[in-house]
Amino acid sequence: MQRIGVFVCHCGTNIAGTVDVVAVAEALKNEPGVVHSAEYQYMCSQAGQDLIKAAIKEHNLSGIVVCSCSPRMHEATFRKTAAAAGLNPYMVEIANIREQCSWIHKDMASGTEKAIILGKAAIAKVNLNTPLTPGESPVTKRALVIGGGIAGIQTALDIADAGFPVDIVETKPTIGGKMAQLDKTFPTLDCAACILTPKMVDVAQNEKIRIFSYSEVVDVRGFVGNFDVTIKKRARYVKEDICTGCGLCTEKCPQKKVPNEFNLGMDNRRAIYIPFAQAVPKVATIDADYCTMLKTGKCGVCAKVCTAGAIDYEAKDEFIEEKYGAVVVATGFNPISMDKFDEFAYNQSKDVITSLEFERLTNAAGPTAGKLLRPSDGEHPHTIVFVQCVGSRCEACAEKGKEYCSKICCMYTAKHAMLTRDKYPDTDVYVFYIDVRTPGKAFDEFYRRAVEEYGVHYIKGMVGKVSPEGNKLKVQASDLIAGKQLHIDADLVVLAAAIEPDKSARGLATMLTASMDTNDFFTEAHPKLRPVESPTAGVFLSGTCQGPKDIPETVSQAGAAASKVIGLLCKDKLTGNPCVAQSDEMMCNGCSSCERVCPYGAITYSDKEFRMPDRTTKIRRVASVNPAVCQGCGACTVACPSGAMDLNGFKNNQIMAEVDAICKM
Amino acid sequence: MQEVMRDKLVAKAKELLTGGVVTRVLGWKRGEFCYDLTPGIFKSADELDKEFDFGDFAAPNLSKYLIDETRKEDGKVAVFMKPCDTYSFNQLLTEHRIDREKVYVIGVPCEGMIDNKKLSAAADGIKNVAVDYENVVVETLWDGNVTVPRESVLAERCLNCKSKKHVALDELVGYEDEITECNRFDEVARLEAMTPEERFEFWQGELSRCIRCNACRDVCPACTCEKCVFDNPSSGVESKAPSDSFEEKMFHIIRAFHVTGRCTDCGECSRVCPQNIPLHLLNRKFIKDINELWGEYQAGAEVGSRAPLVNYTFDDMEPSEAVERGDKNA
Amino acid sequence: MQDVTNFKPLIVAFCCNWCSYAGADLAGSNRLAYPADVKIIRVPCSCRVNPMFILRAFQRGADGVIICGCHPGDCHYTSGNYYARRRMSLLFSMLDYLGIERDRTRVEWVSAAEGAKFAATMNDFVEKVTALGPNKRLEDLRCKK
Amino acid sequence: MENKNERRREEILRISGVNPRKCMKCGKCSATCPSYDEMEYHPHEFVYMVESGELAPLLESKSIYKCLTCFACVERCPRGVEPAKLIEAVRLTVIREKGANHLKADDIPAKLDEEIPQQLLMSAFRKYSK
Repeated sequence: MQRIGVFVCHCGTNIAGTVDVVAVAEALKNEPGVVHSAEYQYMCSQAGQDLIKAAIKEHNLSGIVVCSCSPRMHEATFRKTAAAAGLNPYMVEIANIREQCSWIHKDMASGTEKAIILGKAAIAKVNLNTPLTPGESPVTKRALVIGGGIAGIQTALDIADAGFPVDIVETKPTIGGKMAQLDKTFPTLDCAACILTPKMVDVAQNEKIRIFSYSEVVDVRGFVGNFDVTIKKRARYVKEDICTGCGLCTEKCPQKKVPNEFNLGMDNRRAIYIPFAQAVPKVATIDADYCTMLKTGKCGVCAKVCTAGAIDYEAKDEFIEEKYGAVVVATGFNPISMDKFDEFAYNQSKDVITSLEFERLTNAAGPTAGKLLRPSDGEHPHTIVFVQCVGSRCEACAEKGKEYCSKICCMYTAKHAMLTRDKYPDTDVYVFYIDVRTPGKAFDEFYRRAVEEYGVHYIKGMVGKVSPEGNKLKVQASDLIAGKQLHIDADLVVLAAAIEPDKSARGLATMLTASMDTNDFFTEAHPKLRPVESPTAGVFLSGTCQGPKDIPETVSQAGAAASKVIGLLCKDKLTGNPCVAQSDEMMCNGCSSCERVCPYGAITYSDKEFRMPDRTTKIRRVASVNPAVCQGCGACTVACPSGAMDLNGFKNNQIMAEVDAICKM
Repeated sequence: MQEVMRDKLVAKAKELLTGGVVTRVLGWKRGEFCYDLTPGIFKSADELDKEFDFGDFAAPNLSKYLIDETRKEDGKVAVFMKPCDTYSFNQLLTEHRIDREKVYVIGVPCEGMIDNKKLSAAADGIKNVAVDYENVVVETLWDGNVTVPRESVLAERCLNCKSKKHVALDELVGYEDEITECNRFDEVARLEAMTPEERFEFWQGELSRCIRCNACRDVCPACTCEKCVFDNPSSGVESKAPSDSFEEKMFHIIRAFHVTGRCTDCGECSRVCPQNIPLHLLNRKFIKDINELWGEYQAGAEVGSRAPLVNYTFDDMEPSEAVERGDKNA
Repeated sequence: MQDVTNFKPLIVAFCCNWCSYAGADLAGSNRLAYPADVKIIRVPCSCRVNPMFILRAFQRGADGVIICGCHPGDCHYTSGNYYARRRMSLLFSMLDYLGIERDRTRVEWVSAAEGAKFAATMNDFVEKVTALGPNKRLEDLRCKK
Repeated sequence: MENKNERRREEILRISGVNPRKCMKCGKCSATCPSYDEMEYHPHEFVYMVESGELAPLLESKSIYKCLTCFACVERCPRGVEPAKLIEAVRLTVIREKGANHLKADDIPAKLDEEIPQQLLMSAFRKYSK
């Protein structure tokens, strides 16, 4: 049996004005477990707190009920008071007799009656309280950033700047991501490489940052502050520490017919290659799918020409295990496949291209050295049609497109149209749009400039059909304002393909137990108030893996994610909230219902041996909750059919006891 | 017909036992009467010959017994399953209650099972029963042979059979069949169309007969908790007997709610109820609501599917709308 | 026979800590009155409300039970109220199916800023339950004094 | 044909001094126009048709004479496009293509009359000599 002390606060006249506090203290005196009952002017004052402390010692109290204002106001205060008197702070319950009683009722009799019932409910609950101790866990002071695009780069730089070591894992042979493939950036039109490559160099030179390029995360275990991660470093057949990046091998390699993914297959590279001139790390990589030596054992040209002796045909995949305190996901995006959009003839004509391909066509380091030439015949195009929202806002057909707006297309299309008109004023440029969305600093002005200064024809309406005829592309479109169908003979059609999260994100989310929405974007812990944190503690989100974003937004989110990581890594120990779920293994069915509703991935299952009353052992699958990850929502407790899952601080029997106390009138 | 099938099954069971594929067979054995087949474990050809039975009374769903059987160390168990039993089996796999590796599922086709309560009502003092496609001929103690149309004594769940297709299988004895069209929600819809007073009266009439024997819970292949909340003193709802008019409602609401989204509508609860309470109408109400509110969902149709109550969409209906939704139809 | 005109219903309100309990506090701070018949139980999230708690309240004599949580999309735990919404849809529909008066149960989304909505909701709910009279169909007579 | 249309378009733009590219198709001009119901083509369409060179139907349309020159569209346009001026320029183009209404400085003395206010002549000169 508990020894409970009841403390009724007058709160000046705030409570005492409509509640007979003396009568409340008197009525609660005889409740089960209550050994002491008192009232006082201001319980939260120093004198009031001293009174509670003295009573705890004098009456050897095991729990206290404070009838006062809302627990949202002073629960923390009274918990500290209890702790100072040697009582476990979680043995304190508050009966809210101010906000939910005295302030809303005018009649003394009913106010007093209700206050007594609320007090009884709190007493009934304290009777079932158990002392709780928050768990502590150490923090590994190292961060992992998954993805080496601009989001990952910025996050890593910011974390390293605060003095913490950071590892970047990038699947490609170089960091840089999509931004490295872009030509100019809106709305200022500075060249992407000019602003990105210095940052890449910063990453390479930063002593706190390690880059695992050509690598992927294959396993994640543990929880916030204590992640155990396995990274697979794929064999690149070139010793990274020896290769000087001179590029001789990439010139001599006889295998010349490898589609160059950096230029989206619009030209070829060798089997041994460096993706682009400013690659970081600037190290060659052998493409095992194409290398004659690796496939047939006959060639070895690169090894012969390499003066540094960096080529190693015997290299194997390496697995690196490392501990991290925080994980930042920065896996980025890809344009969706255009295969299903037959109406735009993407697969029929080389001259129907995506916007990312257009970036490469206008980039000085691209397949045409920056000259805008048709991929089919290398001629200069005179009429270019841009089509916006290809696959974006496409709710009807999930296989084809995406229901959401890809956000960046309006702006980059304006940029492409403007740059084309700027370099080639003899070109007619049409942009077909559903809406032009330009919410950003200096964005609308940018778009208006394309229309007003550069004379780009913006036409409200969509392109319905593109059919190649001879060396022209017949474009059939609607002009909704003029209310007619247009027929344009175009030389080049550019599709603003919707963007989707990188395919690697889904598997990663499973490993991290981080939740995703139906479009495979990572879910944030709170859409407004915690936009860079995943609901899974210790996992943070940076860039387009969370939703479509342009570069400025990505960089600010990357910085925000970094600051959250720094905040976490600054701590030596993490103190948990003890009001977390707990599974009774003896009752657990192992059905996984709780695991499925847990938004934090705090629940795991394992097979355990149980000694049965008949002296046999039985192996059962049972749930266990990681208290460092659980946030205490209680969704699992209701999903659990057997009642094996319960929530500390809000246990089933505690809430039932409150219900009973309220209903026992 | 019955004998032919029984012999086939026995032959199959023997083959698996002697071939060492399985160490035991879970099937049906003769009860005290010809119409009360019960689950049984057979470990030898001899036991099979003596006790194994199959036919129009092989109603028990054997899937639940696999929880204990697959936790035993001694090899694989073969089990006979009618199409609707396989749904329960899949649901238990989804919930990780059964080790699939330790089970050899033999599908048996089903043309519907006879409800022995209906049969007893039609013919008193049953001594023996012969069944063909059309009729059931009952040899009685006192009234000689009584012939009734087979359909008139089929179990309700079989008259509204949802599927004749086995959704889990290692081997099939007999023929393959399809998912059937049925009107199993008609009775629920009839109740929904009543006034609240009429509904209350209906359910009070039904549920007040409950004697809390717990047979519905014990037979239910979804009610497989290690410890049932009704047996657990700390759950707050522990109770062994209905002490007043509300307790039985509370019991039945909680029982049905606990299996929501996991209930395959196998109908075992109503089959075993000694008081003839149509318990399946509670479960079917939940299934009907789930189908209408969040899209068709058949528990056990596939292993690993996500039950509706551990799932959500952003634009689910509000509870108030969900409750009032029926009014427009009524 | 209870005098209907003097009937004071007993209402149990489950409020989530982050939105609705704070909304109730705001109603108090703004002195927005609602009947003393409403007694609030604090839970971390609407998804903590087990159907058993609701049935228990009815069993022990509550005349109405209301569950308040954050608006869909605003849950402190991101998804809790979505689960609560599904569970309560089924439970309330079942109670309706058994012939229990609909107005005895309700789910309402009340944010921390909606003190006025909290008070208005409680006033309306108390009015509706008062009109229904005492809860007879779900009461456990053992526990009445 | 193509050239004639382009010349016409340039002439309209020159007379009106309007840059139709500035239009962002919000429709406020049409929303505010008191003659809307009388028109086949509406103010925003005038602007769009001039911008895209769709002049023939516009020049033939009666709509251009329904414009009251109340300048509500000019007043309300968020981009300063001034549709009324454009419409006036279209009207002038139509009239001039019929060879009428072009006022040269030399024509004025013949028209001088004591009854006619000089201001009227000045306005006419400004308008018809553009």
